[in-house]
This record gives sequence, C-alpha cells and structure tokens, in this order.
Amino acid sequence: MKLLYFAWLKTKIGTAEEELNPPPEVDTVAALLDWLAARGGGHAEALADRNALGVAVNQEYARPEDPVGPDDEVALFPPVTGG
Amino acid sequence: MKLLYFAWLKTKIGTAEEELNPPPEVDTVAALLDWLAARGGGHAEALADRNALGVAVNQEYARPEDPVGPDDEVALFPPVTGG
Amino acid sequence: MIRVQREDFDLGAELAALTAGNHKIGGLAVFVGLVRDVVGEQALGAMTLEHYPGMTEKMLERIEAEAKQRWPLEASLIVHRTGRLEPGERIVLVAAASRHRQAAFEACQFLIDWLKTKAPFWKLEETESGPRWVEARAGDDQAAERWKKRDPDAAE
Amino acid sequence: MIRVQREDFDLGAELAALTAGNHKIGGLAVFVGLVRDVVGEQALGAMTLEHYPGMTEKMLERIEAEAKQRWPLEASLIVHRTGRLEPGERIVLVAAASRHRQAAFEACQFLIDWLKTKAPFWKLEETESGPRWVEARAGDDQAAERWKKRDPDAAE
Repeated sequence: MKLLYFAWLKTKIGTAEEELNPPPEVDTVAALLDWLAARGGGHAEALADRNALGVAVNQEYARPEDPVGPDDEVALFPPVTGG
Repeated sequence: MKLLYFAWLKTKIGTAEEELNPPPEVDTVAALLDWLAARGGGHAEALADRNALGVAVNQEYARPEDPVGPDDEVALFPPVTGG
Repeated sequence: MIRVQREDFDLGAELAALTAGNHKIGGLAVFVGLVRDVVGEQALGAMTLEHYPGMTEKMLERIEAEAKQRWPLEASLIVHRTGRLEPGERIVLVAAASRHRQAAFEACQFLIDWLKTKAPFWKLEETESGPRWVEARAGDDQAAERWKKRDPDAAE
Repeated sequence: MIRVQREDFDLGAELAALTAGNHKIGGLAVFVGLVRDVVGEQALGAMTLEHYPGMTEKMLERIEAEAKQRWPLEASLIVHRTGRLEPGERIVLVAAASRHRQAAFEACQFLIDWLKTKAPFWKLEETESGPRWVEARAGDDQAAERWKKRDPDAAE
C-alpha cells in the first residue's frame, strides 16, 4: 500500500511517501488509521486528532468506513486551504 | 431652458437638443412635461406615456414635483439600458 | 476610477494597473459585458451605445463612491464604451478588489447592477427587422432592488 | 478548462482566449486571488502552495463539470498556481462566461468556493515567527455550504 502525506502530516511523519504492508484485517480507512497510529512516533503524533484529517483513497475523498487494500494509494492531509 | 432628448425621444421629437422658453408658471418637472406635450406633434407623441419616462434636471434624476427654471438643463429619456 | 470611452480597453493592462503595488488585496472580482450576436429570436448585426455626456460620468462616480462606502475596497474600476459595437466586442468592465473575496464579489455585482439601472446609457440594436431601442429588463430592476434594501435613498 | 502550474498567467490573454469567437457570451465573471502581505497581525514574507498532483487536476475538473451542469455556461476556466509566491503575486484565476451575467457571477463564485474547500492545496506561510501551515477558514466552509443545499452529494 502506498501512503502519501501532505502539509504538516508530512513534517510530523517525516516523509512525503512510504510503502507499507498492513495485515489483511486492516481493510477500511478507519482500521488503517488505527494501525498507523499504533506504530507510534511521528505517525501517532500526526494522527492524534483525526477530526480534521482528510483521507483520499486512489485520489478520491474517502470516509472511515470506505475499504482499502494492498494496491491502493492512500493520502492523509489536513483540511485543504487553496484558492 | 435647455432641453435634451435621448434615444427614441430624440427620434420622435426630431432633435437632440433645443432651447425653449416656457412661461414662468411652468416651474416643476410635471408642469414642464404638460407644457411640452401641449406643443403637439413629436413632443406630444414622445410624451404620450410618461410612466417610463426618465427626467434629469442639471444632470440629476428628478421627480415630477421637483422645480425647474429658465437656466436649467432638462433631459428626457427612456429607461436606461447600459452595461 | 471611472472612464467612458469609444475605444476598446486592454483587460490585462487595466486589471494589472488596478492592483499594482497594493499587497493588501486578496481578491479581485471582475465583470465584462460583451455584445451578443442574438437578441431574443433575432440576429444582431451591431449595437450603438448612446449616453448623456457629463451626467454619465457623474453617475458612475457616484455608484463607485457608494460601493466604496458599503464595502472595504482597496481598488475599483468602471470602464464603459460608447458608439457602435459589433458582436463579441466588450461593452463594459467593472472590477472591485478587497482583502477578502466576498466583499470583492458583492461590490462587483453591485457596481454592474446599479450601473445598469442608473447610468444614462441607451442601446440601439441593429436587427434583421431594422434598428430597435433596447427596452429595460425587469430582471435588471430586480437585481438592483436587492442592493436597495440596505439603504433605500442612496445614490438616487 | 483547468490548469495547475508554477508559472504566472497572463490575465488578459487567458480571458481573451476564453471568450474568443463565441458571440453567445453576454457576461464574463472573473475572480483572481492574490497573496496578501499581512495575515492576521503578522507580516507575510511569502507562501508556498503544496498540492496533490493528480488528485488536484481530477478535483478541479470535477468542480468545473459541476458548474457546467448547474449553469448554462459558454466557457469556464480554472488556473491555480503552486510553489513559492510572494505578496502581490496571483494565486488563482477562475472565470465563467454565460449569456447573462447572473449565471456567470453565480458560477464564478461557486468555482472558487468549491475549489477552496475541495481541491487538495495547502498553504505554508512564511511569517515573522516562522513557517506556519494555514488553517481552514470557517468562512470558506460556510461559503461552500450555500451551494451544497441544491445538491448534497454532488462532487463529493
């Protein structure tokens, strides 16, 4: 699974992109966020407040209950501030 | 008194501008319009429907009860359609 | 700033000059009116814009001043053309710049709505069935009405 | 049309190209967002716009398509810059052209309101007290909300 981090999530986690292999039971956005937070360190810190967190799966906005799988590109980011 | 006519009022009256000397009792916009209409011909035709008529005295929008005098510039025109 | 002129305007140059050097501006809202080639069901060959020199400038200045009083504008511009214009040609440019976009958008709409109902311009259209003076649109009166609610006597 | 680019855009050329040859257009509404030199109480030296390449273009295309579905547009354009921008520089251009001005204005506001809440851009500001990621404004959410009432699930 390809993980992308933007804005301050990138800074806190310390990378813009990483390849991870969560176990098969991590099959939803919510489960993935739990699994990432459990890694501790920058991941735990970046995921401390999930209310404001935006998630996209394969470049589409996703909700906690949406499915994720090993071949997906999952992006985590703060609320958007363009324009 | 200097009279100016715009758009179709100019066409109906047959001139864009004329110098007229209404009698002293013609001292309001309403009285002026009555006096002009009474001249007959193009003036009467142009002033047949006063509902839609715009009037400016010295380049300010004026109402029927507003005063007019010999030194004024009075303009008559249909509703504006710029922009 | 307001201007009434026969010649076309350079949109890029006008807007660049309007915002140049003012780094308080966060949003610029612009409206450009153009001559359409169809009016109602008829093909339009051209239109001629007549106006009341002197009063036009006075009214445009007043409309701009009113916008500046209602919204915190950093810059504003009205340029209106006169004379004969063909389809595709620009008729009018209004622009409003402010710190935030909402004020810029509202002021820009106010400028064009009030211009359309208060500035002494008249359009003569050349249609297939001959020349025809454009009649005022009820929609324009309604658009102007919404700004009137705030201040019933302003600029009249 | 939508475009994401580092370089500045030529406003006059963009708008001329957008309306060129289409004589059905009666009104063109435009918004340009610029970098301000003050944010809150602090002086801003510059800002850097980060984005999510691929998803950004996808979202901008969807926002434009949604505008075309809601209003009878003859033309529309979104150009958004990325990278480091200094005060006075242009960030974004949105434009909508229609037969009548009301549709052009509404679509233009819709484009920028939705862009601000849906397109994956993030601003990093360089202030006196160091770099700072811009937080989402409640006002932007409210501005986007008014378009949501019409169609709660669109483009999400």
